Parts: sequence; structure tokens; C-alpha cells
Amino acid sequence: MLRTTVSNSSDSEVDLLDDREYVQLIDAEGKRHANPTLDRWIADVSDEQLSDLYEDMVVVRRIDVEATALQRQGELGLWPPLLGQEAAQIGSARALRDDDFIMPSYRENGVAYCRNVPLDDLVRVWRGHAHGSWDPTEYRMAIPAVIIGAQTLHAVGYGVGVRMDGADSAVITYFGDGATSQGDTNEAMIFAATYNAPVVFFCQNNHWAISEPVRLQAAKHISERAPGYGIPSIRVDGNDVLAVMAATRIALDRAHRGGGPTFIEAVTYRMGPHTTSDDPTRYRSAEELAEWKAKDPITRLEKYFEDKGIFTDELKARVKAKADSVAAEFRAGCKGMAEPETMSVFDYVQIDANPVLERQRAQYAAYLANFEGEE
Amino acid sequence: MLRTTVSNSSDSEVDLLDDREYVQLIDAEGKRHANPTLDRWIADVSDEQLSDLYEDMVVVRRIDVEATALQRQGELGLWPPLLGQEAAQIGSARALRDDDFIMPSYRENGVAYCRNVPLDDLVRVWRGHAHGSWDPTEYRMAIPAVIIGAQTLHAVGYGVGVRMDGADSAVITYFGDGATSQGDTNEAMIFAATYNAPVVFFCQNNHWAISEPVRLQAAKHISERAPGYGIPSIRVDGNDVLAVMAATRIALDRAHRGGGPTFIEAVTYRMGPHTTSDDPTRYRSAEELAEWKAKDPITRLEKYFEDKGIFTDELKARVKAKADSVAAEFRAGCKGMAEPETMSVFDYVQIDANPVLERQRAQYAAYLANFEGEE
Amino acid sequence: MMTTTTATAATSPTATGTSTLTLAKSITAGLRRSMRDDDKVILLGEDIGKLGGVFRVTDGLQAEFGTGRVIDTPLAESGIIGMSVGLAMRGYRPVAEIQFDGFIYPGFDQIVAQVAKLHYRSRGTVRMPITIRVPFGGGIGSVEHHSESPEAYFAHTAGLRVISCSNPQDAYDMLREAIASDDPVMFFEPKRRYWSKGEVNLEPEETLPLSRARVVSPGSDVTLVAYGPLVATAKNAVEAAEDDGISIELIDLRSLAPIDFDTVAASVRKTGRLVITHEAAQSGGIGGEIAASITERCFNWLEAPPARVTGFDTPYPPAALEEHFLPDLDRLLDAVDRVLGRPNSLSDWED
Amino acid sequence: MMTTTTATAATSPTATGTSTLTLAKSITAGLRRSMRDDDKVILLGEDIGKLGGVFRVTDGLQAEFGTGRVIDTPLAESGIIGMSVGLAMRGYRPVAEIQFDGFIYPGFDQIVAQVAKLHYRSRGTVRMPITIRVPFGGGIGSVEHHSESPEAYFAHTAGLRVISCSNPQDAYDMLREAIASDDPVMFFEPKRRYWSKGEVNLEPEETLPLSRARVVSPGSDVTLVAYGPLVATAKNAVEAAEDDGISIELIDLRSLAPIDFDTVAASVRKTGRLVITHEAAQSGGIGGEIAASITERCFNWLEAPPARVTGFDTPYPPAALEEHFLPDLDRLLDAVDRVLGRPNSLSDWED
Ligand SMILES: Cc1ncc(C[n+]2csc(CCOP(=O)(O)OP(=O)(O)O)c2C)c(N)n1
Ligand SMILES: Cc1ncc(C[n+]2csc(CCOP(=O)(O)OP(=O)(O)O)c2C)c(N)n1
Ligand SMILES: [Mg+2]
Ligand SMILES: [Mg+2]
Repeated sequence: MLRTTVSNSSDSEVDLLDDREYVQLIDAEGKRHANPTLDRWIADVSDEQLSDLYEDMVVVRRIDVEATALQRQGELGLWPPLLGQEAAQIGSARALRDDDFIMPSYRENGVAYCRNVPLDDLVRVWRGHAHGSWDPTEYRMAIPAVIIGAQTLHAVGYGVGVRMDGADSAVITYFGDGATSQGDTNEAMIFAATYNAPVVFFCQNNHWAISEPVRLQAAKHISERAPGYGIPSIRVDGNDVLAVMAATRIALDRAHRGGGPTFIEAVTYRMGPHTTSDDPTRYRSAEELAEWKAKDPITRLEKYFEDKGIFTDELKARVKAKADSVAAEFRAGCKGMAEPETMSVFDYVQIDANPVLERQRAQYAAYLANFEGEE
Repeated sequence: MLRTTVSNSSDSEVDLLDDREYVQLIDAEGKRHANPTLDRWIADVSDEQLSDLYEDMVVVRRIDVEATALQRQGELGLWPPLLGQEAAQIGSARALRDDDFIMPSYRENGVAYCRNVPLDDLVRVWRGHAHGSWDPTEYRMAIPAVIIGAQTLHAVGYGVGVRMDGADSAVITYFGDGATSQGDTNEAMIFAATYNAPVVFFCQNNHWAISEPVRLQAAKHISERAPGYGIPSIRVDGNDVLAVMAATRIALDRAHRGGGPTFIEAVTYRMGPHTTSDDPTRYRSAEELAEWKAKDPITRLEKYFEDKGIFTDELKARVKAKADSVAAEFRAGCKGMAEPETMSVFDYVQIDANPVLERQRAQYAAYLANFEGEE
Repeated sequence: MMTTTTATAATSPTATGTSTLTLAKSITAGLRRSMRDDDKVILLGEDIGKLGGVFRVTDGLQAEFGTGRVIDTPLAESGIIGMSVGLAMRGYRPVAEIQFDGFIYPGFDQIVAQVAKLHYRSRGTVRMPITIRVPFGGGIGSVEHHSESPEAYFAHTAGLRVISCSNPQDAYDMLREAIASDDPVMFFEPKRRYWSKGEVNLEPEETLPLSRARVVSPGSDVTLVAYGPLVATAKNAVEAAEDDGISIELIDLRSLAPIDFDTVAASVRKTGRLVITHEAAQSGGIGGEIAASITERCFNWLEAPPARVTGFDTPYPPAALEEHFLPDLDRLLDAVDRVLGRPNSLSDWED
Repeated sequence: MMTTTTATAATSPTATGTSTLTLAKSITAGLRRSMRDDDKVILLGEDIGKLGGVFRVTDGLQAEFGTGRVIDTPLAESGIIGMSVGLAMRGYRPVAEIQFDGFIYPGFDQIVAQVAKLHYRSRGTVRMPITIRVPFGGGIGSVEHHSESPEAYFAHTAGLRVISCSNPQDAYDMLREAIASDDPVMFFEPKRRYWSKGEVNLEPEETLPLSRARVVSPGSDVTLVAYGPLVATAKNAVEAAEDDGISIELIDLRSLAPIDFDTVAASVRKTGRLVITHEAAQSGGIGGEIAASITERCFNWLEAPPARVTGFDTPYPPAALEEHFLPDLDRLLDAVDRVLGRPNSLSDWED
């Protein structure tokens, strides 16, 4: 698997911040560009492994498409598509060690997939059955944070705890371009720098925060902020799975070796609506969307494979079969989900006994009992 | 007076940020150093005007000393000394135009002095008579903000309002090194950059936030943060009144001309305790204090004057007389302050009628009436 | 999180006269009217410009008034409120939109420590004519943080006026009065009633003062106090009880701080019985304050202890369970029975 | 803002047995003991290291446990709480200090939306054994933001336990139990009682459970409920009333969420009269919740409406006026007279 990094990061490697551009290995046309700094970090990634990453992206896109369809069918209340952000999520998630912890926002379903979170747990929240689906300890991934920016501080606290334990794992926290305006995200950078916390700040700059373009949040590149706090940063083509993986490995390596926090701005695009309730035609142009469709993270890999002559029918068939089977399982899991128990409204508020709440529970049970036998 | 600026700022002028040092015109030994960028901004400052600035600093220090004494005598509950920060406050405040608005924290008594805030209004709050002393509109200076960082956002809103009005005045907001860790201060930079607000962020880095050294808040120079948000910054010797004035003029000029926000880090030192209740011996060394005493903002000007042969007995006498008279007025104003009216507890909560509160007021009045005639 | 589109538009508001409007559109009309009347009124918030807000309440306003008066802000609630404070100090009347109830907390400090207290702090020299609009409450099947009822936090904060509307006409009138007030006003909008329609007179001759509760329907047996989204539920309860021969006096509280105790007390002195309902958790909710204050004022008139029908002391539950959290018709009627001493769910209850 | 030095130290705590300690020093002792017993307990906050906190409550702890377990943080309350959440997720038991009551609001979002709800959100898989220490209340002649009583905000927040101690022994015991609890606990410390002394058994055999109120002194005529700083004031009232032949049963509430209504109700069923006191503003304060809930439970026992003696619905006033805001002995006795139907300040009051 793709979990061991091949070399140690140096501080110059994380200064891959360029004023206008980002680092890239595979461009929108599927062309592979050499980059001496990044290359050695993905030297171990064989074509076979790259096709695994490709499969991940295709499967995750399929999950996303299925979920959007399930929402239209009334099976889900809402869904936040990650369409277009597959490379950013898969490239970073597949760079993680098993013991690295993930503090996500609500859009990281691709990341959760990489962590083998059960498929129905990806939609439990969006079906309205729960506020959080899985046990974070089991998957080394917290449940999604909806309050923008909140999880970035949790990542710092968790990371400080990791160091206190004498462990060398890292924490990666995902957030959007909009989230960089929240006080919490800025405080997280400050705290992380102060405590040299092993945190990777992974910003998916998908160019939009609901209807607000990124220029409303940031007058310069988002990645240009972190250095002022003493946190090195990398701006990477977020639609280039290989470059994302390299950048994340550099950052993780620093964290694992006690080098402290790193900031990654993955430049990508939210090709879908903010959520299934959103109407992006109100605020963005068809041209902009078309421009970004041309930079699609999946098609560029297909071009790359084609150019190399390895986009075989076998590969296509394998990936399709996987996507189909995941989709079927996903749909069935969603539709077959058991409704939560009525009285679970009162569960897990607190651990210690709360007599006031117990009284409410008992009274409500007595109230419900009134209706027993009715129709 | 010192209110007109002599030339227009260019963007390169505000890039006076050096990785290790700060810009300076008069050093700790009273030596004047040429600085082509800064010099033209204070070319109009004659020796006479410099001696006015000197007088301001001496008077403000005297107020500070008197206030500390008044606290010891039980006349004040508390006092936050500005000892050591006179140049930062006088240099910046005297750079302001009359129509520039000030959003201060609690330590800007030197700034308030420059705005002719009545002397007793400087201590009304610290005597426990009021939460705020003066009418902000009258002095174009808000009442102090005690909640760290809050006023920086007010400055942005005010500044956006100024531009909406079609006016060309600026807003300067004062805050400490500690305040740069608060979410609000960071959000203020983001909002200011987004709206190109005419705001001067004036950080008095006095090296301490109560007992916490600045390195706990910032891994790099504080001034290095703003550029990442698209805000040019200047790091200036905050104990050099002339350099502070030049830096502030550059920043104000940008604001007046629609150039947007600028960040100034004035490197200074809190020579006293955080407040009169604080015991700095618990957390900082005598050596550090001695080191900074050698950089005193007032004595360096005296040396400068001496070197120039203009530290005349007349000047000394004039400044002493002024300080003495201000001190006398200040003491008398403090001690002679009328106690607030009992029932004013209920005043100014809201403008519109509040029957619930009125009932409480009436009931409390009835309650107090019970005691009338007692002892 | 959620971007909800408006239900098919009601009659669009004309400049004057009466229109049929949804509650959401009557807020739009109120904003538009306030902005036309006073050019110091400006709107700011997340996604309120081109998108018109996730509920489309500000739809069309940026087109009419420009980006200078309908301002999309960076994603930071403390920033939105703090910027509003500065604008107010400069003489503006900011109307800030908080996207959903559950996102108000990052702005809590600026609201509680600045907006609420600056007038007091400055001994009357500073005014904070800020309106903070908050779509609140549950019942829309949404995810976490999108269904909360945080009004009690603000009602406990001296210096703030807290109001909530329940129908399109009040939405229009109260919002305009809130914006015109020199005090800061927290304006809680019952989001699940955004699409409910009503006749709205856009040129009302006289309106009920902002701080006054409204007797929605007179009655003699029980006083029922509701506000915001639950007024509609309470109306159903009034009708259902009527069929049962019970006469409920329904009061729409409208102002949650200060509370119009005179109106409630007058009613309770007539009926001797009080039921209060809100979606917020029971402990520390506004219902407790009303029960306590009315007991203080009407002790000798009360035939039964005031009953509260509220959300439970739990976080707002997932959508699939919200019907078991939200007060509904049956729970209201159950409480009416209880205060009347009729058999009800707690008849055999042992404490 | 204010850095207050401790009054001259009381007997310093020995490892075991009973000592005379100030309330502040008993908190120090409680922290030390919890840290010794469990190395997952870590402290974080502003100025808690070398300085020992502005009230010196953490004095000596960084020297004993090192900078790894007594952590000075950057100046940001949201950061302090958010970092605590992450530490808790990693298995630590953070004890966060908020320097003064009025500085908790920047951390409000992390407390209300994360600390309080993560256990519920995660369906029990995540625990938040976080203690948030807050010196609160007035009476110390301080400047604005240093004398507030924000407890009702948290008591209205499902998922939080809210407690307040009134004496050194409880301070020691309750703090230890709070830290040992797997629930998040808001620990409100009555700062103006920091220097009051008492005997503290550092090895108590048995302690009253955290959620239980304490009957401080039994009585038969009136039940008086207080917590935190006002328990001492209430004790004086009990004595003064005794001289007047009135027997007050004083209850120290200790737990503000959940409230131990069983203990209060049992008392009111005996006395028939209830007075509640707190420093926080009356509207929406905890007193209203108690009055409402006790009226609900004890309607037939009550001889008079529960009376509240509280701060007014104003911001906390300047120090020179605080005596006219804070409940004191006379105002308590006045309310006792009122519930007893004796002549009192409101005898001729017209509503
Ligand atoms: C504190 C807070 N304020 C507002 C929201 C509403 N909201 C949800 S997502 C979103 C935009 C987030 O944009 P970004 O951070 O770029 O992430 P993206 O959705 O693009 O992945 C907003 C405003 C929220 N969830 N939390
Ligand atoms: C939100 C908030 N948290 C904590 C405090 C307590 N406090 C008052 S001053 C201060 C230190 C401020 O340091 P800095 O910003 O450097 O300003 P300085 O006092 O050095 O002028 C602290 C922690 C406060 N006033 N507000
Ligand atoms: Mg985005
Ligand atoms: Mg400082």
C-alpha cells in the first residue's frame, strides 16, 4: 500500500509556495511533469498503485452521484457533493498512516471511504437518522464538524495529546476556503505554531463557500497566510492526485518527525452545488464550470493512462465492477437503514445520571403510553 | 501642528518589514539615523515640534505615575500603566488627523490625552465610577475595549462606514501582542482586506500579555502575518517617537487615499506591571527590564536633544511646569469626582421603554425608601 | 449548511396596499421598505447578495440597492456582528443575517459583550441600532445546528430586545420597528413558517408596539402563551379544544425580552390557568421565566401550576426524531387538560 | 484585566488530613490531588503557569507537574476550549481556566456546539471529560467584564453539568468529582469568597454526590435557596431571621444543572415558602427555573409565590454601584418577610 513515505522532508520542501501558481505533477491534459522536490515523495507509486488511486476516485465519485440521486428520490434530506474534489481527498487520505487521525468537515466522504467507514454511515446523518455516524476511535477519524472551522482547534488539541503520549502520529484537519475566515481556524494556526503540534492543515480551496467566491475570503492566496504564523505552506494542484499525495506526505513526514504543523492549500473546484438544496446558477457562470470541468481530476488520470497505454479494458472493467458493487451496497444500505428508536431522543445527553432529564423521559414515556392501542 | 503629511505613500514604503529588525530613526543612544523611506514623512517635524512630542511623552508618563500612586492610595481600584509605551502612543496619536477615529484597548491613556479627553475621564473607569468615561463622538475616540481584540472589528465596521459616507478619514485601532491571538483580531484583518477598509492596525508589541511572553502568541514577528492577508505591514521601533510617527503617517496616508488597511507592529516594552494588581517579578527577570530601560523612549530623546545642544533649561522648565500642572489637575479631578447616583444603576440599559426593568427600578426605589430616616 | 429554496412565490409585493405574502417574503418587503425609507439601513451577512440568502429572504435586494448596501461578508459570525458594531458607531443601521440559529454562537461574544452593553458602557452616548435576524427553530427536517432555539440566551442578556414573529403581517411590522429602534434587537424568524401565507398590509395605519404581546383569540378557561413557530400549532390547539368545549385564550408573546407580563397577567387573572410552550429546552427556557413571573403576579388567581410544553433538556435531535422533541397539538392539549384538572398523561404520575 | 494577589496564605495543605484553607487554596489542593491521581489530568489557560493564574489558584502546579501538564495558552478562549476538546478526544482530562466570567463568551461556541453536544452527536462514542473553571460573580470592586454571572447560559445548554461551590470543602470535593466525571462540567468559582477560610478534609470518607443540593441549616418557616457567593450572605440572613423568630431552611444548590429539585421540593413541602437568590439578572436567571419547577411540583404546599432576590436586568454596574445590584442581607430578609406576609418593602406596592 501507499503508506510509507520514502524520504524525509526538509524545510525547503514545504516552501513550495509560489505567488501565482501551484505545484503539479500531472496536468489537466494528463501530462506528467517532473518536479525534483515532489517526485521523490511519490517515487514508490507504481502505475498499479496509481490505478488504485484512480479506482478510489471513480468509486467515490460514484458514491457521490448515488447520494445525489438518493436525495432526489427523497431517501436523503440533504447531501453535500464532493464532485470535483476527488483528487484532493483521495490523494491526501491515501497518504495517511493508519495511526494518523482525521478531523474532517462535512464534505470529506471520500476521505471517510478511504478509512473504510461503512457505506451506510456516510449517509446516516444526511438521512436524518443521527448527528454522527461512526465511532471515531475505530476509524481514527472524527465525525464531521458542521460548525465551520471548529474542528481545526480539535486537531491541535488532539495533536498536542499525541505528542504528550510520546507517539509520532499526525493529525490532518480538512476545511474549506470559507473556513479560513473563521476566528477558530486562525486561532488553530496560532496554537499549532506555539505548541509545534503535529497537524496538517488541509484546506480544500474549492473556490466557493456556498455562493461566495474565494476572493471574498482572501485577498491573496490562502496558503500565503500560514508562513506569517510560522507554519510552512504548500499550494498544490488539488485536482492532481499524485501531487496532492506528495504534498501531504511531506507535511505528514514533518509532523511525524516532530517538525510541527504544515499548511496545504489544495486548489480544486466544487463542480456540484454546495448541497443538493443549493442553486449555483444564481451565482456562478457556466463558463467557469466548463473551465474547471476541463481540469477534472479523474479524466486527467485517464488521459495519463491512455498516453502510457495502460488504460486497459481490464482496468476499466475492474473499476466499473467495483463502483457498481459499492453503489449497490450503498443504495441498499441507505434504504434499508433502521429508523432510530423513539426514546433515543433522550440517550447520550450525559453519562452521569440527570434526574431532571430522566423525569422528562419518564413523563414523555407516560404520555406516549396514552396513545398505545390507538389506530 | 503635526497633522499634515508631506508626501504620498507608495506600496513599497509599507513593505518595511525586515525579518529580524525594525525601522528606526532615533536609536536608544539618541542617535539620529537616516532612512530615506521614513525621512520624508517627518521632514516637516522641526526641533520645536519634536520637543512638543517630548513634552507629551513626559506629561503622559507623569499621568501614569500619578495614577499608579492614586491606586496605591486607594483612590483608584486599578490602573493599567503605559510606562515605556509613550513613544508608541504619542507618535501614532500625533500623526492622526482630527477626523481620524480611534478604537483603543484599555491602555491607550496617552492616546486619549492627545485627543484632549478630560483628565478625570482617564480614571473614571478605574475609580469604579463608570464603565466608560467620554462621548466617543466628541473626541473621535471610542471608549476603551476591555474584551481583547473586540475593538479591531469595530474599527473595520467604522472604516467601511467612513467609505460609505464618501469621507476620506481613517480609523486606527490599538491592541496588544496578546490580542493578535484572538479570533476577532484575525477576522478583522480578513474583513479589512476584503473591504479595503481605511484601517490602521496598530499593535503595541510590549512583549507581554500579563505573564505570557510574546513568543507564546507568535512564532514569528507579528508584523509578518498581515501580508498573508493582503495587508502591508511595517515593523517599527515603538520606542522611537519619530519613527512611529512616520510609520503611522504612511499607513494613514494609504487609508486616506483609499489604499486600504495597513498593519503596524510597534516594538516596545511594558516597563511596569500589567496592572497595579500584577506582580511581574513572578514571571520576568530584572535583566530583561534593565535591558529595556536602556531603550527608554523619553531618555533617548533627551540624549538626542543634548547632542544637538537644544535640551535647554527653558525646555526642561516648560515641560516640568506642564507636567506639574497636569498632575495637579489630574489628582484633583480624580479625588474630587462626584459619586454616581444610586439609581443610575438602571440608566442607559435601553432607549425604548422596558416595563420589566422599570418595575425593578420602581421596586428597588420602594425598597430603598424603607431605609429612609434610618440612622 | 443547507440552502433551501423558497416555495413557489406568492403574489409579489406591490409598493403599497395589501398583498398575500409568505412570511419570508413579508420580511423581504420589510427590509426593502426600511432600506427605501432610510439610507442608513444596510444589510450584511453570508450569502445574502446574489444568492439572496439560503432562504431567499434578501432576494432581489442587492440588485435594487447595490453591493454597498447588501453586503456579502467573509464566513465569520463574530466578524459580522463586530463589523455591525463599528457601522452603528458610524451612524448606520446594520441588519445582520445569521444564516441559521446554530451559527450564532461564534458571534455570541460580540453580541453579549458589545452590542448589548455599549449603550450602558458609554452612559448613553453610543447607540446600537442593530437588528440581528436569526432564522430559528426546528421542524424542517434539517441536519444538526439548523433547528435550534437559542432565544433564552439573549433574553437573559440585559440590553438586548428579543422578539419573534409568527405571521406575515407581524413579520413585516415588527422587522420595520426593530430596524427603526435605536436599541439592538434580536429578531427570531420562525423558519418553518417562512412559507406560510397571509394578507399583509404594507401601509398599516397603526401597529401594535413592539414590546406588546397580542391576544390572538380570547378565551376564558386557560391562557396559552406561545411565540414564533408554535403560534400556529397553538391555534390548532385552540380550535381542537373548542370542539371539546374548552375556551383557550391564546397569546402570541412577540416580545421575549422584555416580556409583556401585563397582557399575560390580565389573561391569567381571568382564566386562572396557564400553559406556555416553546421549542427550546425546558430548563432555563423562557417558559420558566413566564411561569415564575406570572406566579409572582397572579398567585391568588392561579387554579393550577403553570404548565410548560417545551423541547426536552437534550440537544435538538436528528430529523427522524424531531417530532418527538417538538411540542405539537397533542402535547398542548395534554397540558391544557392537566391545568384544568382533567385526566391527562400525568394523571397517574408519581414524582 | 485584573491580577489579584491572594490574601496571606492559609496553612498550606498537607498531603492528607484536615487543613485550614482558603477556598482558592482548596481548589489548588483539589487540582493537585486530581493531577497526582490521574496523569491524564492537564490544566490549560491564560497565565496559569509561572504566574499561577491571576488569582493564584494554580500557584505551584507548573513547578510540580511541569509545563507539559500546566499549559499557558495563547490569548484566545475559543482556542482554549477547542484545544480541550481535541485533548479530550485523545483521552485526556483537560481542566481549562477562563480568567474571568466575562471572558468566557469568545469560547461560547466551542462550549455550546462542541463540548456540550459531542457525546450526543457521536451517540456515546466520544466523551468530553472537560472541566471549565470560571471565577464568577461580583463584589470585588472590579472593572467591567470581571463580575458577571453567566451560569444560566450554560444551565440552559443540554449536555453540560453546571456546578458552583460555596465553601472550601465543597470546592475541593466538587472540583475533584467534576474532573473525575466523564461529562463536561462548568465549575463556577465564587471569586469573592476565594479568601474565605474553612476546615478542609483532604481525605473525605464520603462526599455528597455532585448533583445533590445541601441543606445547610434546617428550618421550618421559609426555604431559602442560594449558591456560590450568596450562600455566605444567606447564612447571615438565616442568623438575622432567627433573632427575629423566623426559622429559615437554607439550601446550597451546588448543582445548577441538573437542579436537585427533590431536595428543594422536600423543603418547600415543609415550609410552604420559597426565596431564591442569585447575582445574575433576574429575567431568564436560574431563579425563574427553580420557581417554575417548584411551583409545578409543590403548588398545593405553597403559601406564597416564590420570591426572587437577584441582580437586576441591567449589565453589571460600575464598582461604585455594585452594592445596589448585588443581593445582600437586607434584600434577602425583605423577601423573607414578603413570603411570610409580613410588612415589607412591597407591602404598599401597586403592580
Ligand atoms: C459557524 C458557521 N457559519 C455558517 C455555516 C453555514 N455554512 C455551511 S457550509 C458554508 C460554506 C463553507 O464554505 P467552505 O469553508 O469553503 O467549505 P465548502 O462548503 O466549500 O466545502 C456555510 C456558510 C456553518 N456551517 N457554520
Ligand atoms: C477576551 C479576554 N480574555 C482575557 C482577558 C484578560 N486580559 C486582560 S489584558 C490581558 C493581556 C493582554 O495582553 P496584550 O494584548 O499584549 O495587551 P497589553 O496588556 O500588553 O497591553 C488579558 C489576558 C480579557 N480582557 N479579554
Ligand atoms: Mg469552499
Ligand atoms: Mg502586550
